Amino acid sequence: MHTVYLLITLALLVGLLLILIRAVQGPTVYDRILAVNAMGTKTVILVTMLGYVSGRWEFIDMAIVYALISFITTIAILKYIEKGRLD
Amino acid sequence: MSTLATTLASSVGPKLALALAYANPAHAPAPAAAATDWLTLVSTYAAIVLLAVGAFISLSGSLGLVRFPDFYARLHTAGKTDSLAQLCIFGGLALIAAVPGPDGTLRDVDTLVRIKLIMVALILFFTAPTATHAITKAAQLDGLKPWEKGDEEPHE
Amino acid sequence: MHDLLGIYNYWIYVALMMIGFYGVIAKGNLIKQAISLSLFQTAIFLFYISMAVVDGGTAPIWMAEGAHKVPDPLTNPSPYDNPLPHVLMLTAIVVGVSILAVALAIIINIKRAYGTIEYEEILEIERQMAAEELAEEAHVHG
Amino acid sequence: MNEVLLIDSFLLLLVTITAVAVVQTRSLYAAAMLSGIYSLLMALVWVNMHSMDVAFTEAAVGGGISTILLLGTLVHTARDEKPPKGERKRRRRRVRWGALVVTFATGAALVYGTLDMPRFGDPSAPIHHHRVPEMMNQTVAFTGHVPGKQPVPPGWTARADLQLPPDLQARFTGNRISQLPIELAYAKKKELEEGHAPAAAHDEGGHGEDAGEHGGAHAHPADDFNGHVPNTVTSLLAAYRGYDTMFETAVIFTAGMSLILLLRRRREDDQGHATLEDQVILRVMCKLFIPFILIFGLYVISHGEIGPGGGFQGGVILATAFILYALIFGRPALQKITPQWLTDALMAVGVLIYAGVGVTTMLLGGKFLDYARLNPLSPGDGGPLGMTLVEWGVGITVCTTMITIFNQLAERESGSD
Repeated sequence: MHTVYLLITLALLVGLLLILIRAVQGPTVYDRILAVNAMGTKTVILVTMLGYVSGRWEFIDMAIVYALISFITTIAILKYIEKGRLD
Repeated sequence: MSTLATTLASSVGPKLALALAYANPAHAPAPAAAATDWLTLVSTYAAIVLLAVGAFISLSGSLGLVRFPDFYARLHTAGKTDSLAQLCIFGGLALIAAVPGPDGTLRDVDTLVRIKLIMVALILFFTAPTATHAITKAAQLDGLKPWEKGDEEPHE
Repeated sequence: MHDLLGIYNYWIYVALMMIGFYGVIAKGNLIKQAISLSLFQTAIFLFYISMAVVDGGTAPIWMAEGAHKVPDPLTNPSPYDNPLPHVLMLTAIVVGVSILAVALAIIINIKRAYGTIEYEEILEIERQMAAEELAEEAHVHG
Repeated sequence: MNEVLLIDSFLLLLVTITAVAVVQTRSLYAAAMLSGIYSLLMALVWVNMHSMDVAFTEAAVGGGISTILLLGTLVHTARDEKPPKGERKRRRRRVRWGALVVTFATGAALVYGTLDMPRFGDPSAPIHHHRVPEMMNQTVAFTGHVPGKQPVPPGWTARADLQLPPDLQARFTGNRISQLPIELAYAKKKELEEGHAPAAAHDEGGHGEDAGEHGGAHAHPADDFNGHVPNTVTSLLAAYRGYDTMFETAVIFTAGMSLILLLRRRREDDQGHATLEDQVILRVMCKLFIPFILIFGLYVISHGEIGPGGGFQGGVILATAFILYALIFGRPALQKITPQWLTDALMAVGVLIYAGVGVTTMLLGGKFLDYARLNPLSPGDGGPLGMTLVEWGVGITVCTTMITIFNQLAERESGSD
């Protein structure tokens, strides 16, 4: 089982690298936002997987925080783009 | 160079042995008799299948994010595959009965952990499509045109 | 070779820190400098946290069932990672965001005062102002 | 190569790419987003290094708050970095050679310094051997090599019928009581560990002088730091480094104050505020999620001594709920539920709660932040109570300071476009 977790973690990490390429490359702003958003989802999964790899599932609390926070960041970026202000 | 080889061998060896021990759930050092019953076995294999499917979907989605020609196409790969992949992976993890702890002994997974896993899956299931929807709406209001066949690669 | 395998990740931290350092000293934009400063900070956090890692260790939260193996006091003092760097860095992160916030507030005020956040332009404006002041003074006295 | 190092190498590769991109990009706005990604990756690195609390903080602070703060600043300033003068004509990216040389020289010096470092994960590194084992053992005392709460020592129940804490009573009657329950507990523990009887008998009402020799009445046990909770990070944070954490909270409070002084305008601008209320899906989702985020933040604050989490993390999570509300419904709506006077006051109240716990323990006869005094009848139970109170203080300050910082940075200058 441990190997399975490790392999899946590595696969997700490769996915992270691909998303990062898109985030760095652009070309439009929206591609970057999309990459940030996808990165957030991947990170949530990865945190949980890392918890299982190291045998401590207390990490799951952190996954919840990531899920909530990355959503808020996306909303803030969108509001900045759409309205040009945050207040 | 030989030092490196010895280091690698000595550090990989025990881990490898451990990994092999857990590769087959039936051979894992079970803490209780219940761990070897058929329900645990079936759920473990189902979990492995779900995890593998989830990882594959997630990886293919990431690949699409790089390969697809324009923003709207990339949106499809990122949004849809991520939702399905996270459902598969969290579902798979929730099926697992016991996890090898840091010292190698199996720890039984709490019900609370399962509930939290399902909670994370639900949160992502709601927030990720909402975010994708908002991004699309913003892009469309901004006047970003979809790419059509024959167009050049879009540039900033 | 064995040593190199053990310490190469410190070099990555040095590289990260130097990327932040380059941003601070080479970039003229104040916001860019603030972001680079936080990169620099994170490299330091990384350095501390990586010192806390013990081979085969786990997160320093006691496991409820106490199933973890008892440490061998000679080789491995604890089955858990060292919590002290974690504590130091935890507060440092929150203080770091406070510093970032104050820096950004100062940048906003600079923008209000000078109309720009480019370091070189601010220097230019300062120089002009000083020159005007000198001219004024010469006019009054002379 | 173990799995920690394997995943670590991969993540550090990603982190380095992101860092280069952050410094390289001309668009400040892309830099802000990339720094958000950088924080997410960094938090993953910390998860991989088993540093749960730091990852928690980084996720909440780096991924959430600082990106929002950077965006709030970009509203007031330019969206792009201006290219240096020479570059405008030639359209080529100019490298500053002087800066590059300085950077490489510093980097080389630092790399030379790392050659003396212990290897990554080396258990025999000095950092793991000086004082830390004692602290780990005291966090949840070992009894017979099994971590768990220390059993109540025999003899202390005789004192349970006392109306006042022994020290306070001693203060009224003038008799110094040498052996408090907590000290008895430590003496008993020492006895168990060393395997022989303590040097002196625990005579009640004995003189302080002779008790001091074996770590008795006046002195704490040599390595006492009063932590008896499962999460060692919280234990060190609130007890061993209790003063330090208090002043870190004060630093955050000061940051909030300086933002008010730097940016607050007396007259609120009366221009319209931007809301996202017209987007039905966003509005409904946020209404669904804000209560959940609030509850989760409260859970994280009050759960800090048992699992990952604590005042800093929980406070930031609470603040993000309010910020989300402001993003969707506009800042006036936020001002209605948390008026400025309330957040301003609560910023100070949090620090005062922290200091108040310390003063209370002093009034109960202990030292500043000596949590064991909070429950004089049971040696180990004061710690969790005191730490939870302290975490609440930290959480209140952090939450309200973050709301204030957001408010001040998002506030628009009246008269600008």
